[in-house]
Amino acid sequence: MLQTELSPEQIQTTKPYRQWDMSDAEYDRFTALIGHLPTFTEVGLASGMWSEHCAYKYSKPVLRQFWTKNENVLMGPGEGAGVIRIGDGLAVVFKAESHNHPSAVEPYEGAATGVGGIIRDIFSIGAKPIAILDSLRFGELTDPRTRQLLDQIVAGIAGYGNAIGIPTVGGETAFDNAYARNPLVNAMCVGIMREDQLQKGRAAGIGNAILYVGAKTGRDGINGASFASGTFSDTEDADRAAVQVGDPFMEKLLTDACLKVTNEHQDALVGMQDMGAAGLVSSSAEMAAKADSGMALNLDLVPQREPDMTPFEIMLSESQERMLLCIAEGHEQEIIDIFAGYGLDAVVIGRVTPGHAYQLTHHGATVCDIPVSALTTDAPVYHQQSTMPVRLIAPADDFQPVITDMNAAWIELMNQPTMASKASLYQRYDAQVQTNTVVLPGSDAAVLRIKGTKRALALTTDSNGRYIYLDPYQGGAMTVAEAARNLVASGATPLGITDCLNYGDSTKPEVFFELEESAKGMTAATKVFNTPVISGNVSLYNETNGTPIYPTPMVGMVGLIEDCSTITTQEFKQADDLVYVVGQTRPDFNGSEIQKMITGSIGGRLAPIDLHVEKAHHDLVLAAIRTHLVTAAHDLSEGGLLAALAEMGLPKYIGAELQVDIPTSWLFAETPGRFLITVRPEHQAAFDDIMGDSARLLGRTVAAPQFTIQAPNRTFTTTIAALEKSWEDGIPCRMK
Amino acid sequence: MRAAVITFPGSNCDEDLQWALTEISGIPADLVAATATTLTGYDAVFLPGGFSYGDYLRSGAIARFSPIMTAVKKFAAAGGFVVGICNGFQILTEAGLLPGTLQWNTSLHFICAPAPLEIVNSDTPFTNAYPAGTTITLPIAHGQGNYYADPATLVALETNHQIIFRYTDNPNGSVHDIAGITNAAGNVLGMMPHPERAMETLLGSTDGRGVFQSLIHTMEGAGSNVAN
Amino acid sequence: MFKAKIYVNYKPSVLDPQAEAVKTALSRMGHDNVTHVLYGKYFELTLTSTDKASAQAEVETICDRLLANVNMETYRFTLVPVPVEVD
Amino acid sequence: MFKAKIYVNYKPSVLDPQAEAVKTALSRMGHDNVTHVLYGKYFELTLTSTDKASAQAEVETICDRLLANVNMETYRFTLVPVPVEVD
Ligand SMILES: Nc1ncnc2c1ncn2[C@@H]1O[C@H](COP(=O)(O)OP(=O)(O)O)[C@@H](O)[C@H]1O
Ligand SMILES: [Mg+2]
Repeated sequence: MLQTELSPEQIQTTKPYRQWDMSDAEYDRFTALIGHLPTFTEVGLASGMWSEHCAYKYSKPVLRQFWTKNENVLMGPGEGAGVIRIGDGLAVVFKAESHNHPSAVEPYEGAATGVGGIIRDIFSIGAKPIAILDSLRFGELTDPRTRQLLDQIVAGIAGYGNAIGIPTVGGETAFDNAYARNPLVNAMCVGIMREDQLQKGRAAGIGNAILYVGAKTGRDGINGASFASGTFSDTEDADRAAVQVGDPFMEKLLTDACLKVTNEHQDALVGMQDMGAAGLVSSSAEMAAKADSGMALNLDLVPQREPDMTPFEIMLSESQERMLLCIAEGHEQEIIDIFAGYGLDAVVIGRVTPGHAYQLTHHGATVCDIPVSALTTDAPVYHQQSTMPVRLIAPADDFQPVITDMNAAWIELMNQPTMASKASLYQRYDAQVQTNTVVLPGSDAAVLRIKGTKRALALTTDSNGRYIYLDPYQGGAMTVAEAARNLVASGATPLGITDCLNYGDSTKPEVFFELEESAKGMTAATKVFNTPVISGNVSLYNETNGTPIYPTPMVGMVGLIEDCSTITTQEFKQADDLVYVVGQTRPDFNGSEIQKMITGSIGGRLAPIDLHVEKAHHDLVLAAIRTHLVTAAHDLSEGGLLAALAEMGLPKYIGAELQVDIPTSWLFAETPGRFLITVRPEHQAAFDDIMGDSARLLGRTVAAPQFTIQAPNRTFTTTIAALEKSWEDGIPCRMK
Repeated sequence: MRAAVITFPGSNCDEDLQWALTEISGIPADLVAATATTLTGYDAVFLPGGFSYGDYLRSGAIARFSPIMTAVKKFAAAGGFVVGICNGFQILTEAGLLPGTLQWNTSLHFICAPAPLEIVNSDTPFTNAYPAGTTITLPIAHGQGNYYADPATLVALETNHQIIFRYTDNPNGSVHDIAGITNAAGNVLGMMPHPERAMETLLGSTDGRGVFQSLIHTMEGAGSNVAN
Repeated sequence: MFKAKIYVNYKPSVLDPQAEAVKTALSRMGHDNVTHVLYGKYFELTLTSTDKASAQAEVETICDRLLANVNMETYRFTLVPVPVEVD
Repeated sequence: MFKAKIYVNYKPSVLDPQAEAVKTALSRMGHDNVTHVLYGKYFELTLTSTDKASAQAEVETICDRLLANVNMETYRFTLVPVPVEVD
């Protein structure tokens, strides 16, 4: 298909860039930066590179305030992924990424390629990927479209992760109408490497080669960030922005080959980056920018799957399973041979050049000749207006549940899709390949041992859009606190976080307020828990019919367990253990699962969270775990104390007899900062010594498979069998 | 005793198997590329789990044409011990070294879960370390583990005691609850569950060790089995 | 009664890793003269409908909603009358 | 040059879980009048062979060895000559 491109003058008058989400002011800015009227290719590249996805033009002012560095951080945000030292000469590498929009349109491939993309970020740093986690949000399962999205998104994650041989070890799945047509699909990947193998995405050294590796380029997802189909072509529009299809087999080979290059050919490798959003242009321009280099590429050399691709299409295609390497001059063949050994294409498509120009040739003509900085560092940054949403100015009254039948309410609560067992979903993921997974999905955090050491890593993802909807600042802080609590319950010291900031259209001042305030809350919490933000991702414009999703920052946190013998799991181990609760329980029901269950919606204020008290509790719990006093630990979150109690008793059918001095309805309260912990009776004194009055004895575990709870207002008994059935049926019965 | 673990493009349990053999069972094991053409020097050959050649077309369908498979067939014909686990089992059936086929699980979903198994025949080179009648639990992790064979083949499998492992709670629709079989000669084993994932207390189970210990017993009893 | 013979395959612009894999395998097996591979799905549905137009419409719905993913795949089908057996 | 149109599907005696799933989904969607579902694979191979008999033999080999698993699947194919373009 031949296409006559508009001339620079025609572009100036007909303004096709508007349809690629570039404003007139941005066009003028770009023209001034490059010093001439941009060609069709040039303005196309700018529209991709200046999109929110690549330039973070709306979110940068927010991201800048994140706390990103402590003594263990080897690399913070800005590269493919962040890196934290974990001792023994090793480092952990992690990052999360959202693939919400592609998954809404094409759930299987959208989710699969989301997983593929985040894996490339990890091995581009030189790390071996060891785990995947997935954080998912859906509308209600009463909607057939939601059921299909859930089934296909899980299938896509499984299809990619299982085939490539990286275990999917954890995540979260929650349901709320706010996500009805806009599911959230966030994937996190974790890798391990030796500290000295750290690799950066830079193209330095005049004359060094730019090597294109992996799958051929097709017209897939062209300019996924800003392309609106049907805008600049008269024919074959429907095929233009073809769906990206993942090929995990190709990615497995690519991973192995790239790791071989980083491990064994350090002297030849100058830099490496994956081709993600805005494909070849973003990877190449960013690699040049980071090294302050110029770059010249010959697009005729780019491996192409389809005939007659234009420079615009070649540069902005988002075909999957591709990497860009900078190779020291003279070493090209050595590296090409490695890829050939894995059956992969590797082609020198250009060189690092003197100066700072970004030059592209196609069929003998120069189609782009502009400063690298015009695509990268000089992209605009906008300071958005921020307005407090009306709902926060005058919140609804506090919610207090009136519960007549505790037994029935508890059983019904366990059946709510957000609370119910996710086994029917995560059993579709291979959670054990690589034989490191000590704690499988179904617990607070996944735990993976590190072969050849005594150490283990604990991993979790957490988010709670309801809380942030009610109070962005507190909710942001609570999200980080919950992640830390999940790790602590497993026996791990939190190390750092990655995030996906999922929000609505941030050009709306109310949405920007949510983004800004929740980031502030997260920042406050990261400082208290000593968990710097080392990587992350932003996804804006998540709306259903103009209504934004709940503001939903997802926190992926990684923690370190120095000694595998202190790994702690949540299930009751035996009868006659003492059951303690750590932390105060208050009547906190706003934004809770019980409020949602009873009223069908959420509202009210959040009580302030005391981060320092919570941190103190974390330290005490870890101290007790490390002295081997704790037989089980579980954090309290959605559904409160009773939900946690059920989850602890179910796996081994061990019940409990507890006495509480609060009204029974408070057992559903979601006051943050709490744990349930069990201790052998002979360790009672030692445990009390450590915990002081931060822990309260509630009772003990019993062999009978039922829970009996005595409160000032009533006593009730619920069988594990009833809870289990309700909990296990929650999702499968609604999927039929 | 020395073992070869074949790495097909797309295999992903090869290193796990090597770890289980070398680090835990004390059997030195090398990774051997699918492009290799000889298995000289090895006493046992393992085909690992994973998605060889992406499992495109049918699982194992493309892998069976790898150069190494000619050597594997020769090795098996000479009486050498060959073990295919998960994708390895699928490859062995496609290659005709084992009867039957593995088709989609009836749920059409990949299943990763612990599977209780009855050891049906503990008088084999792969199971003699397990007391007769034992039930063990090994992880399964597959989308296509639903064993199918025509009625005549099933009769032969039953009468020759070639069914080695049976699910006690059939997860995938396999005929006769079959989880693992040998060939008629008894030196080639295919099984869907992953013994290499059940080798360490830290990871929750050591039920898989018996497969490797059985081989060691057998080899010690017989001396090196294959003259190459 | 009608039998619908339905062909579903990827749009030409969409990457088909399976077709690629089959092609590579064929050339490794020595079948170098196979220059192109298309890999699709083939369904036969038997419908009890007695009226061709309504069968046609129904098969179209079934393809659109279930058998094909219209984002990435195209389909075509033929309908042939099936003699109803008399007992 | 020839184009081979190849159909691979399960033998009638083998229960096909994928076909079953399609049938169940159809009846859940209200298409109760679909009484039978066959779920197969469809390939088109383009061969440069100039001689029909040899193309025939080659496609048969390809089907037997790679495209079909003869334990449980059967196949059939047709060969059509493709006009070679002249430049
Ligand atoms: N999409 C998913 N993928 C993998 N594991 C999941 C997924 N959803 C939930 N899980 C697992 O189910 C368990 C319960 O999840 P959740 O209730 O969110 O835990 P918590 O509240 O302790 O963070 C966790 O072990 C989690 O890893
Ligand atoms: Mg938890």
